[in-house]
Amino acid sequence: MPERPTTVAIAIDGVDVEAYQGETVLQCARRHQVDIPSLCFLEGVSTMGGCRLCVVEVAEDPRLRPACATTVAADMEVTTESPRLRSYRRSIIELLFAEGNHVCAVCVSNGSCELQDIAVRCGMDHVRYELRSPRRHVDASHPKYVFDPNRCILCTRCVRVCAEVEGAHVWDVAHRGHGAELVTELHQPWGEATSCTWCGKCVAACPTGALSHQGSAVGEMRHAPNMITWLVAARQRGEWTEPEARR
Amino acid sequence: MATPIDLHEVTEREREAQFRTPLRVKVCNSTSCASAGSGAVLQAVRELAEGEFGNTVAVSQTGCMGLCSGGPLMRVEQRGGGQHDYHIVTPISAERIVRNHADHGTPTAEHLLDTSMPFFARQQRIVLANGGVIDPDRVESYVAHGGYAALAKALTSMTPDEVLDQVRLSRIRGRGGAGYPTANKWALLAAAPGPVKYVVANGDEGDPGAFMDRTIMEDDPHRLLEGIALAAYATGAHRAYIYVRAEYPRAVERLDRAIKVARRNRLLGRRILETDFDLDIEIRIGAGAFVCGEETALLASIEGRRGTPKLRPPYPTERGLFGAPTMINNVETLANIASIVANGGDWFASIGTEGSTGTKVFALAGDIVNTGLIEVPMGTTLRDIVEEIGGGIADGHTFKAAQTGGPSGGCIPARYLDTAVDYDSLRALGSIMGSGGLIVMDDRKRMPDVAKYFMEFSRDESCGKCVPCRTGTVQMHHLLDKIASGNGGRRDLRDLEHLCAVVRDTSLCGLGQTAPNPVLSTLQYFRAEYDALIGATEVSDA
Amino acid sequence: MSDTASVLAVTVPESKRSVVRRQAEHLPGDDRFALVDKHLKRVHFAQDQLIETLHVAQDVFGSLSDEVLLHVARALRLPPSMVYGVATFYHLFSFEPPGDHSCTVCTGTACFVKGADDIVSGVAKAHGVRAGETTGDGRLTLKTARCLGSCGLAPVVVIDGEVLGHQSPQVAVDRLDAILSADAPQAAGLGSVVVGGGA
Amino acid sequence: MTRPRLATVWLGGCSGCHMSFLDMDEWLFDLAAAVDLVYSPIADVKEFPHDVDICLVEGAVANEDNAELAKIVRERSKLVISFGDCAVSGNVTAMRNPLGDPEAILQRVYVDAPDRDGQVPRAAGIVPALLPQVRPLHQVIDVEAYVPGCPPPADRIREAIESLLAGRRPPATGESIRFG
Repeated sequence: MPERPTTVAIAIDGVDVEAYQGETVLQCARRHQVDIPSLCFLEGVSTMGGCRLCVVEVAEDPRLRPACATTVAADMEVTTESPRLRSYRRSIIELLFAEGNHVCAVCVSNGSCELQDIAVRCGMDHVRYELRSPRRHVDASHPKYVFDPNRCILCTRCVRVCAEVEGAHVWDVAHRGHGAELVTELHQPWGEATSCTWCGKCVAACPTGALSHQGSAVGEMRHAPNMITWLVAARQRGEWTEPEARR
Repeated sequence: MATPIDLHEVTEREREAQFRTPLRVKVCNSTSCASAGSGAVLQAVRELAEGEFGNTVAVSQTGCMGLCSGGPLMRVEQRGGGQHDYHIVTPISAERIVRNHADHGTPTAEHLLDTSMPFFARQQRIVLANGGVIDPDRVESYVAHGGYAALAKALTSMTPDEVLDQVRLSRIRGRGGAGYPTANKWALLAAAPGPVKYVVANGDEGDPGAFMDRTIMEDDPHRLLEGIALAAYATGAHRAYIYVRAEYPRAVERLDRAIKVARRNRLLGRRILETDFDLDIEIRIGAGAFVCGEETALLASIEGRRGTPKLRPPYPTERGLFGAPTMINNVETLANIASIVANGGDWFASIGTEGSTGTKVFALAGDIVNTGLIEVPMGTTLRDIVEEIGGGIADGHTFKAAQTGGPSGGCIPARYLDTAVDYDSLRALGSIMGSGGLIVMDDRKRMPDVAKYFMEFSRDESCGKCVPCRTGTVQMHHLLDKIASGNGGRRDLRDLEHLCAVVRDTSLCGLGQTAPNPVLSTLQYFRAEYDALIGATEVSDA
Repeated sequence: MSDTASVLAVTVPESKRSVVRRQAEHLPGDDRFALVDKHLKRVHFAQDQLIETLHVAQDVFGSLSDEVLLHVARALRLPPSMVYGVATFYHLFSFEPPGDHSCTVCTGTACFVKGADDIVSGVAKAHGVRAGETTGDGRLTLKTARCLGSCGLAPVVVIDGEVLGHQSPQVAVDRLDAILSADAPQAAGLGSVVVGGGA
Repeated sequence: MTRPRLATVWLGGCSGCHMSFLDMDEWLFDLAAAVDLVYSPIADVKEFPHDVDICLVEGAVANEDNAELAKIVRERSKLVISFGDCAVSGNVTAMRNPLGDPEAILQRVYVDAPDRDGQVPRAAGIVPALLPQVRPLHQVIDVEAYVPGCPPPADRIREAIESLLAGRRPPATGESIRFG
C-alpha cells in the first residue's frame, strides 16, 4: 500500500488548503480546483518553467514565483490572482501572439487550443505589440503528422515528451533567443527523421496547433496532453487510472 | 610523481637573479598592449639585450599595467632602485630608452610616464598587484612575489574551517555582479555532503566593455589557481573547473600552461605540497553565449549542453554540476582569496567600506582621457574615478553619464558623481556593480540610443527559454528603436515601461530580470530626452 | 478546406541530402575525421565533451557541416537533435564555410560609444555584405564581436586576425580593399584551373 | 434627444463580419429604431460623414486606401470599434506579412499563377497600392474597443452595440473576446 503523503497547511488566495509535502504550488492548487494558467507545464515530464504564466505572489517574498517550480512550505500564503498578475499574464500572452503567426480563424486547433483559452481567460481582446510576422515553413513531410512552427510557442512539451517518455529525442530546440526554433534531428524534414517512432506523443502533448494530425481541418484537431500524464503514471508508478477524455 | 616546489628556494633564486643584471626591462604584453604592438617592442628589446648588451639587460614580458590607452607600456628597473615606466613605445623608441638606461643610467623624457599621476597614485592593487611585475608564464616569478605562500600556509597550518573563517572575516562579496557574500556560498558547499563536489571559476566575462577577469586569467593565472585551491580546500572539493569564454584564447593558453606547471610542481594534483590535499582543475571553454555567465547556464554548458538557465531551487550548492554540490565563484573573487588568507580577513575588511570591503577592478572606457584597467578601494567616488584617475572627459566635452553593470546595469548622471562606488550605493541609483565595466559618456551621447544598444544586446543574448525575456526584449528593442528614431508616441513609451516591469518581474533568470535596467535608469534620469523624441508625434491615449 | 496555414508555406524547406547525411562512412582519405576521433578518444567519448569536440571539429573542418555534426553525435552517442541544438546555441560555431578573409568589428560598449555601428554599416555597404555573412564570391566574411577587450583602443576592428585600434569606417574599408586586391583571383580561367587542380 | 449616429466600414477583410452583422436578423429593426445608420457598405452613402458617434471597422489596414479611410474614420468618429479579427489582429489578411515585399506577392498572384496574359493591375487612382505590411487597426489609429471573432457571432456584435449605446465598454472578458 502506498505511503500516505505528509501534509502541510498553506493558504491559496486566502483559503486554507492541505498540501502534500514536496508537491508544487501548481499541483496543490490544481488539486484544489484553483486553475493557475500554464502552457509549458505538463504533469509527467520534467518542469521547464519557461512560459512564466503560472507566476504567483508568495507572502513576504518580494519576487514572483513560478507555481510549477515552487515547492509548498508550511504556512505559505499564495496569491494566484491580482491586478498585477493579470496584467503580466496578459502581456505574456500578447507577446506570444506577436511572436509567431497565430491565426485562430484558420487553425486546426481553433476552439480547443490552450493558448487561445488562456488568451480568453487573461482578457486579451487585442495585441498591443508589433506583430513580428516571422517567415516559418510548415513541415508536412511526415506521413502522419504536421509541424507548423508558425503556431509554436516553444513550450518544449514535445521535446520533453519525446526524450523522457518515448526516449527517442527526435526533437530539440535549436538556435537561441528570438531565433530559437524546434528541429527534428539535424533540422531536416520530420518525415526523414529515422529516429521518429511515429508514436504521436509530441502531437498529444502540444498545447497549440503547432503539431497536428495530417488531414486535420480548421478546428478539428484535438490534443491529449492528459494521455501523457496518464501514461507516465502507469509506466512509472504502476497506477492505471482512467485517462481523461480527449480535449 | 612530480617533485614539490620549494617555495623558499625558488624565491631566493629569483631574487638572486634580479641582482645579477643591472637592468631589467618588462614589456606589458597583455591583450590591449599586444594589439597596440607590444610584441614587436618585446622582440626589439630582446634582440638588443641578447646581442649588444649580453647579459646585462634582462627582458621579460609582464601583465597588464593598467593604462591601456597608453599602450604599449614598458617598465625599466635599475639595480639598486629606480624604476621608470614608459608609454606609447615603439620598437625604435624602446631601443633608444633601453640604450639610455644601459649606457648613461638616465631615463628618456620623451615617453616617460609620470607615475605620480592620479591614475597610478590613487589605485590600490590587490588583484592586479602583479601587473607590470611578474612574467605570467613563469610560476617562479609568481612564487617570488609571494605566490602560493597562502596555499602553503593554509594546507600546513590551517583547517578548512579556519580558511573559511578568514574569508568570512574579510566580508568579501562576489565580484561577478550581484554581490552575494562569498563566505555564505563557501559555507553552503562546505556543509554539503561529499565526497564529490565541485568548485567552478566563472571566467565567462560577457559584459561588453569588461575585461578584468581576462586580465587576471592571462596575466596572473597562478593567482587564480591558488584562489581555487584555497576555495576547494575550505569546502572539501577535489575537483574544479575554470569556465573561460572562447573569445579569450590567450587566457585558455596561459591557464592551460599554468595548470601543467602547477601539476609538475605539486601545486595541483595529488598530495599538494606533500599534504593530504588533492585537487585537479580542468578548463572548459565556452562558445560564445553571454547567458553562460549565469550560474545554472554555465553549469549546463560545462556539461556540454545548451547554456540555458535552470529553475532555482535547487541551488547549485545543493545540486549542481553533474548533480553534485557545486559552488561557482567569479574569477576576480577567487583572485582575492590568496591575499585574504595571507594577510588575514581583517586586513581585507579594513579596505573599502563597511558593506563592501576590499578593492574593485574596473575597466574604464569610453569618452575619457585615460582608459584601461584600474583597481580602487570600494567606496572611491565616481568623481575620483572619472576626473582624477580617468583624467576627465576627452576632447573638451562634459560628463553626461557613467554606465556600470553592462546590459544589466544603468546610467548614472552627473549629479551623482560624488557617490561612493559600492554594491549598495550603485543599486540605490538603479544600477549595479556588475563585473566592473565602467563606460563614461560625454554630452554627445543620446540616452535612448544607449538604452537601445543594451537592449539589442540582451535581445540577441537571450537564451530563448522563457517567454518574457525571449519576446519581451524583442518588443522593447522595437519600441526603443521607434522612439529613438523619432517615430514613437506616448503610447509606445507607456508600452515600453509596462514591458520593463513584465520582463523584470517574470523572467526566469538574471539576464531577463535585469535586461530592462538600462531603459529604467535612463528613463529615471534622462526622461526629458525620451519626452523630446515623442513630443512631436501623434496619438495620445484613447 | 484543409489547413490554410499552407498559404504561409510557399515552399517547404529543401530536403537535405539525406543520402549524404546517412552515410556511415565519410570520403576515403579524409583524415580530418581522424583528428576529431583522436580528440574523442582522448576524452574517452564523454558526452559532456560535446562543446569541446565541436570546437575541435570546427578547427579541423573550418565549419560544422551536417556530416560532421552527425559524426560527432554518433561518436558521443547523442541524439542528432541535441547536437544540432547545442551547436546552434553558441555564436562561435558556424555552419557555412568562412570567406577567404575576415573582418570582425567589435561592438562592445566602449567601441559602441566610439562609433562601431558606423564601421559595421560602412564595411557592409562597401562590400555589399551584412554582418554575420560572407560575400557572394566567398572573399570576405563580416562579423561583429561582443567586446574583444581592447577597449583602450576603441573602436577596434580585427582583419584576418590582426587587431587594429582607433578605426573609422574609411580606414577599415581602405584596409580591406588593400587586402582583398592583394590576392584578388586572377582571370576566371586561371582561377578554375587552380581550383580544379586541387580536386 | 438625437439618435446616435452609427457607421460601419470595411477595410482589408472579407466582409464576413458584415454578414454576421446582418445575422442579427430582427434585432436590426430595433437597432434601426435606436440609431441613424449614416454610413455603411450596406447603405448607399458615398462619403464618410462627420460627427459619427460609433463606427465599427471591419478589416485590417492593408493598402493605401485603407490607411486613408482609417484616418478619416478616426477624425470624424467619437468611438472607433475594431470589428472582427482582421481589424483586431490582422488575421487572414495579415498572413501575407511573413512573405515580405508585396511586389513579389502581386507577381505570384497576377503574373505567375494565371495561365496566360498575366499582369499586375496598377491603374493609378483605381487600384490602391498595397502597404509593405498589413497592420491591425489599432496600430494605425487609436481604437476605443475591440470585438474579436472571425467573424464575431451576431450575439457578440449585438452585445457590443448594446453596451456602447448604453454608454458602456463592450465586454472585454470571457468568451466575448475569443479570436477565431
